[in-house]
Amino acid sequence: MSETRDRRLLLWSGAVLTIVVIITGLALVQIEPEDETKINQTAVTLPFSHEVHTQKAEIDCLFCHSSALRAPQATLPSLNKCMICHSSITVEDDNARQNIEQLKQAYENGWRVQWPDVYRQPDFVYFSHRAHVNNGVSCQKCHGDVQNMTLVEKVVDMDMGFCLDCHQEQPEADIPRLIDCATCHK
Amino acid sequence: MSKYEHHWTMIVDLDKCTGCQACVIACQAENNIPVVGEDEIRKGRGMQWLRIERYWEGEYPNIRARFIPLMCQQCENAPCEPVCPVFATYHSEVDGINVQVYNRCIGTRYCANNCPYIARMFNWFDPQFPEPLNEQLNPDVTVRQRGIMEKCTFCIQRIRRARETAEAEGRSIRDGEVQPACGQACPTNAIIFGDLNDPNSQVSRLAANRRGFRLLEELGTEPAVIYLKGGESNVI
Amino acid sequence: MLSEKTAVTQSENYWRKHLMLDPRPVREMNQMILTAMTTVNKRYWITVTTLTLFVTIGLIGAWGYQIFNGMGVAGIRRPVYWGVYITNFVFWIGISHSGTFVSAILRVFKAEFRRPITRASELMTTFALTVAGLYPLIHLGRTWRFYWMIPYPNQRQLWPNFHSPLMWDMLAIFTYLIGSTLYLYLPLIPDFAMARDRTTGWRHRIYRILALGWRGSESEWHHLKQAITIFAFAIIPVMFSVHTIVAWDFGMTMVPGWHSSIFGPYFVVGAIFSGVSAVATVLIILRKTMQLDYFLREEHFDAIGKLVLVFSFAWTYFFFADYLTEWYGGEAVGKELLTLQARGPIAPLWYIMLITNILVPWLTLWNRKIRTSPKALLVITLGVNIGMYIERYIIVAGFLTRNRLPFDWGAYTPSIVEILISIGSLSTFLLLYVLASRLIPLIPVWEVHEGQISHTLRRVGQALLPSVSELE
Amino acid sequence: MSSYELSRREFLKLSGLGATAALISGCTANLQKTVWMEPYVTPPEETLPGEDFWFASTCRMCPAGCGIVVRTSNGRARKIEGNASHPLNQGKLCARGQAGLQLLYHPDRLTQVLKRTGERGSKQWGTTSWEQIVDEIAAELANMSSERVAFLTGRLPDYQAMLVSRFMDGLGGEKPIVYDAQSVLDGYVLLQAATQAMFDDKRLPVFDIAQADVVFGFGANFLETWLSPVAYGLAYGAMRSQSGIRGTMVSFEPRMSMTAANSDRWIPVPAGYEGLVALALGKIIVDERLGHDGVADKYRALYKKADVGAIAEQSGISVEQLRKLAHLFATAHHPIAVPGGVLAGQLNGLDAIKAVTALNLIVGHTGDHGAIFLSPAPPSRDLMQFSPSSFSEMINLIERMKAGKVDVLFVLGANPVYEIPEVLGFVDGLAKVKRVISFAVIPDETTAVSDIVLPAHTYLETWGYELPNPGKQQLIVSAQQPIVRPLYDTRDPGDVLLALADKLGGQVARRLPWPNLVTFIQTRLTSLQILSGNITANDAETFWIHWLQSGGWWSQDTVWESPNPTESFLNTPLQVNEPTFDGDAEKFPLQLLPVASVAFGDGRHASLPWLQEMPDPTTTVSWDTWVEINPQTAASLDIQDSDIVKIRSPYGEIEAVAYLYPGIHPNVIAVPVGQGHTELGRWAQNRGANVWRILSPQTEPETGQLAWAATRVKVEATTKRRLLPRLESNIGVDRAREKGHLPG
Repeated sequence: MSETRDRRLLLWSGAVLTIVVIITGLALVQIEPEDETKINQTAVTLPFSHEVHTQKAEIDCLFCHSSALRAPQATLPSLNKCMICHSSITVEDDNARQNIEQLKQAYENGWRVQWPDVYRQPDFVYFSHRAHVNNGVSCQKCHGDVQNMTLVEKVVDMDMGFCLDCHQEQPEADIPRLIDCATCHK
Repeated sequence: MSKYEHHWTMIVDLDKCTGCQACVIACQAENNIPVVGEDEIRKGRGMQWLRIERYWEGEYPNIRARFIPLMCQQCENAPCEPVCPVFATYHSEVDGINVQVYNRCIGTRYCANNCPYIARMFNWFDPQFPEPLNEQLNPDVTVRQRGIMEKCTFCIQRIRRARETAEAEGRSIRDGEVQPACGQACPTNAIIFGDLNDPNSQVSRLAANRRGFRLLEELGTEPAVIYLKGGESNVI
Repeated sequence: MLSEKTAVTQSENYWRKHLMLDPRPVREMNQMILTAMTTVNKRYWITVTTLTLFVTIGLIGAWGYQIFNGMGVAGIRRPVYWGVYITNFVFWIGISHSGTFVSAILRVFKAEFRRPITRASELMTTFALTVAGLYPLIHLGRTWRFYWMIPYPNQRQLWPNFHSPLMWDMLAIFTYLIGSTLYLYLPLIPDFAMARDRTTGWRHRIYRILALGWRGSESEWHHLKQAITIFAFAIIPVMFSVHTIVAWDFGMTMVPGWHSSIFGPYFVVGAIFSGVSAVATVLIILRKTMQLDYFLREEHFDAIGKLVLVFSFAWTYFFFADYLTEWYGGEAVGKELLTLQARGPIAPLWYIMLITNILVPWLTLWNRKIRTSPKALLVITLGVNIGMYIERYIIVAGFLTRNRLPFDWGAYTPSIVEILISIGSLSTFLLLYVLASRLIPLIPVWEVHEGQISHTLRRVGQALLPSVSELE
Repeated sequence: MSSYELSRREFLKLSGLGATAALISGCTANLQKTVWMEPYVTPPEETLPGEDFWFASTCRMCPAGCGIVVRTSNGRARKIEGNASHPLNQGKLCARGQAGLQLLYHPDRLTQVLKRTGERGSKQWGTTSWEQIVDEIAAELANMSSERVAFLTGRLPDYQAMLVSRFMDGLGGEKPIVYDAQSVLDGYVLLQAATQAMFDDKRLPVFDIAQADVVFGFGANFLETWLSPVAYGLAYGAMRSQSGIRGTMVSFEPRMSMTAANSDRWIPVPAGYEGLVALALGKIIVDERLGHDGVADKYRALYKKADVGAIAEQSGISVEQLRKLAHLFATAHHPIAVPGGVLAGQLNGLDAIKAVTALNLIVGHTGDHGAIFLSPAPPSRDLMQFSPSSFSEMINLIERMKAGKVDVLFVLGANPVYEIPEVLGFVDGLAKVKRVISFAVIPDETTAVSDIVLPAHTYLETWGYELPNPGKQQLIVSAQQPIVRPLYDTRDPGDVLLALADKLGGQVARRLPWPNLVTFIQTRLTSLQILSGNITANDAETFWIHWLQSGGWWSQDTVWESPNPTESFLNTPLQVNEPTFDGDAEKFPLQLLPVASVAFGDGRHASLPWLQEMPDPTTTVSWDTWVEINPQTAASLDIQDSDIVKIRSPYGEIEAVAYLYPGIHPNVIAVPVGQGHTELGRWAQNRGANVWRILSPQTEPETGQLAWAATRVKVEATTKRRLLPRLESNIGVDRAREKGHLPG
């Protein structure tokens, strides 16, 4: 058997093996049908400044996100609620005035304003605003300094570690319940 | 008193169970259990967490059928728990029940093999809910992906809700406030649910019944489901 | 006085039979090995292609299909949650016991016939373990989450469950894989060096790296021998633990038929039984295909045949003990298992197992003629492995069809996907071996040479007797 | 349509419909992420997104009329549960009731008005608007002589039944024909006829099983489908209550139904002999003067013709056993005998029901518990209860159709193409009808051969009321309200009739003067305001709101109306003929017993996947049609489990899979009703066999009711096999029986 032929054969088999490994690897990478939620990056039709509303207008978080006290979801306010103030308030800034005009238009025509999701928990997580807000967890603890943001940005990675860090600092008697999987996983 | 905050217990009165399957559908509706289709059923891959087993006794014409509803027995000494390599199933120190964390499950199916009650169901395929059937899905319960083990949870989402409500109202959970879907539907009231830690609860009273027994008691699994023996009246 | 003629006949007899007494120059032996390694004919190439094809179909095609669609494409179902995959897993772990047993134990006990066959069996260990290690992944419902079984710090603050026999399993298999690979590698170093010195081109480059600069100095030999001895002793308990733990995957449960305290030793003995048989099978094939008649002789088949027979006895003993306990215990479900085997749907398999594992070895292997006939031994040892596969299949897939709730009894037949993956994994093993046979010296020349040096024929009165001197 | 103005406002007010859009991604794990959290433009005051809201309504999955509450969140119905304050079902609900959600969200629902464009039956449809179609139908009706219009319905909810009846009345046509397969299987018409004959009252009797200590069931599968299964299920649970006296139950029927399976003893009576056995038991009680002192003598005349010895021989139950049973029954404190179901399917059904009902009289316990009483009567003409018509009217309709005397046929709530014996030729008759107009939720066999298909609301999308019949010892007017905004362009048939009446004018408009369904229902309720019930309200609006909130109105007082037998009944000896069957006994050796299915009832719910996959309680089979054969019979025919067999009657043949059923009389085979649909959506189509097809069209002589269990058949093995999708392991269950090892 000649040396070259020998070499060719071995190279061949090596190549086949390499391909096998690569394809297997790719297959394994491909199969990631996981549930990581992608944040919907739809353009904001109406820019909303938390800074202006909380600092300048001194509106409390719970005024708009009212069901945070009573329900699992904090909810976004309805246009109705926006119009409580905006039906009468005037602003100097041209930009802002335009936006408010748009808001009024939407309200009058019954259009939907789609706000982008900044935070979202996956399907298998149960999170209750009610339980947290009533037990003295401030909004900022999880959402960051929203009052200083013009547009809300994601400042915390709301993953399991983030939840657990806080849950494990609670009074000892509460910890078993707070770190029980079933408390948050559905 | 047990070491748990609540010791959720289910009583199944076999004398009242008629085998009507109302509980089965109630469970399926509450817990987003998929329908798997004829061929899969034929293979024995039904997903219903709760099934009613029917045994025959005697020979024609002196024949009797016996029904026994079977779901996860929420064993105190659960054989499924230690074998899971990733803690996807564990014993809740709060509720005293056996919890399955779906998203932690990697699908070794070891737990299912080790369950003497064959109470665990496996998602052989991704579940199908053709539109708009998915509108009905219970938002409190996740939809399980293929490769995940699942089982009766004693409707833990209802327990969770009740606890949250009770906490918000500054009281403890009342007897009868939590009812799993099966017990709620059962037309004959054969399924009773409650907290064994509460000595005045209905389950505490029934648990002391002389007809009471636990399934495969000899295995020492100490189930939280207590069956009451069916009637033995000798007519004719 | 011993006549010269008888002496010559006697010694010829010895040479023919015993490799150790039929020394050849090292150079010649080296050349034999190198020739065997570098001879690549058309048939070899066809084999490699076919095996690669099977591997691709089984492990990429079928397994990929299963991952994308769900475990449902396999035949497993409630209540038979484990099927062919776990059977294969146990089987390959069993095969992996061949190497360590033949090599380490025989080395520790200084069984001289081991010398030419250690390498081939150690290779089997490593490759069989590699294949076995695939199965826990293949059988996972969510394969893409397998890394949750690995203990690593994570933000979820979760660890794997060390109470689970599956975790023990994983640790044991990793330990064994690492240990056996090192144990395979150590005695290879002098052979790599030998190959390095006698090859050119890419082979030379590879062997240069693998030989770790071995020069054969006194101190190198000294360290190597010491390391080999340490590993030989260390790997034995690991080997026992691995299959014991695999047995505990079953024994620790409360599944009827699995829940048995005898499962640990039973599985170890079964594993060695099938492993040693597999070694015989492979050696016969190697001898035939690689012209290793000089190194692999009747004496080796004779010895392995005896081992197979002894382990058939041992396995039968455990099998009987397990069976008797179930029968005598009289638990309702246990009796159902016995009925299942004797008269149920798996009865044909059960009887085949009894024939191949007990009847055939017992009836044939006592006979030296049969033992030393490669053809007969090939058939017998293949039979044993088929029987051992059936044994695992009955335990895994058979026993799960019966449980304490008769309403929920089940049936199981492997699906095409399971079969393809099984063929794929068998092909992986064979492919690895076939490729290795042209890359790695399959006979440890230095060990053989060492043996030959220490063996001499000594004249004692009328007879010529072989004698061994300890070199160290 | 003006009727929608109010509804729409109410929807927003009540259901808290968010402007929620569904975005379905391909991956199922993301199914629930489709719930977008979007703000309302105008939020309903009392809703919190993500929180549950519960709406009370009435179940329409079978005619029983149980109260339900439906959980909704984000504007979607999530789960149906029993209404705990509803007296009929007290918070309980059966499997079918809970599966109602799948009717609402069925992917194959009719979504718009369909008008045939191709040949009839070719399923080529065009679409049109409601306004147009109403105009078109009205125009057609206006130019037509009224007797050429026929209206065929199932057992409708009472509000719809009243609208339909007034519509036909106004049109001057024949009364609507009510054919309801479920009621046929229950023996509704026969029960009514029997009460009429015995007590001179048309109301249905109620059997107070709850407080009975001995229950004799004669064919009535009251735990499965019979009349009001949840109410009877509750009663059964109470009867079995072991804190008090544990009631004993004995069932007499040829096939062990689930109800019989729960009895302490099942007595296999040859098909059609149930009434005779009851007669013999009565005879023994009267002769031996068992029961309350002196009561038996009063009924002596009834049993003049009964011959215990002969009956014992015919039924295969020894005289001694009959005596034991009679003693058990008569010496109990509160014995009760329940007729219905399979015995009503025989040609002697009416007499059999009488004989069984008479057992309740002769033991002298007609007191206020553990006895038979009559459903409370509706309080006024505004709230009428509607009963099914006799089958002879159906036959009459088919004759008229065949003779070309019907030009327009409305079909509502029935599926006659599927559920009547094929030999009657309904389809042939239909071919002669010029215009077939069907209302339906899911396309079925009848809509397939219709000209106009009007998509109807499901009961979860519309208003209504219902007077459960049989009821309870309280009068109940159950409320029905929309739970969700209609998913598609569908309408309530009632609203369509109101619109038609509006268009037609004249007498029809006078009979149906209401602008919409809600107004109509509100006018019905006025009579209740003054009665003492669960609602106290001074004005109609408050009453209405409370009525919706609590899921109905029910009287405060309990009414126990013990029936009194008429003289003429008491003086005529009871006589039950031996049963006769259609078909030559030589050629067709077995008797066919169609069985109402716990899952599908009469077959209407075969479209729902939950119910398809629900194991049958006694056989644990799902998704298929099986035939229950006694193992002995099967052995003689060389049939094994899972063999496909041909069931041949004089009128046709079907194929089903053999299930060796140890609880059935060797001369009888049973086939569940409900499969074998050619339409009805993806889950029902082309699956199993339809046993209605091969039934004999014989009718009970007095009432003209279909004798659906009086067909002889022949069972032939084929060479084919099909493994039944069953939950049980028959190997295991048989072993367990052999060895006597039962878990628990």
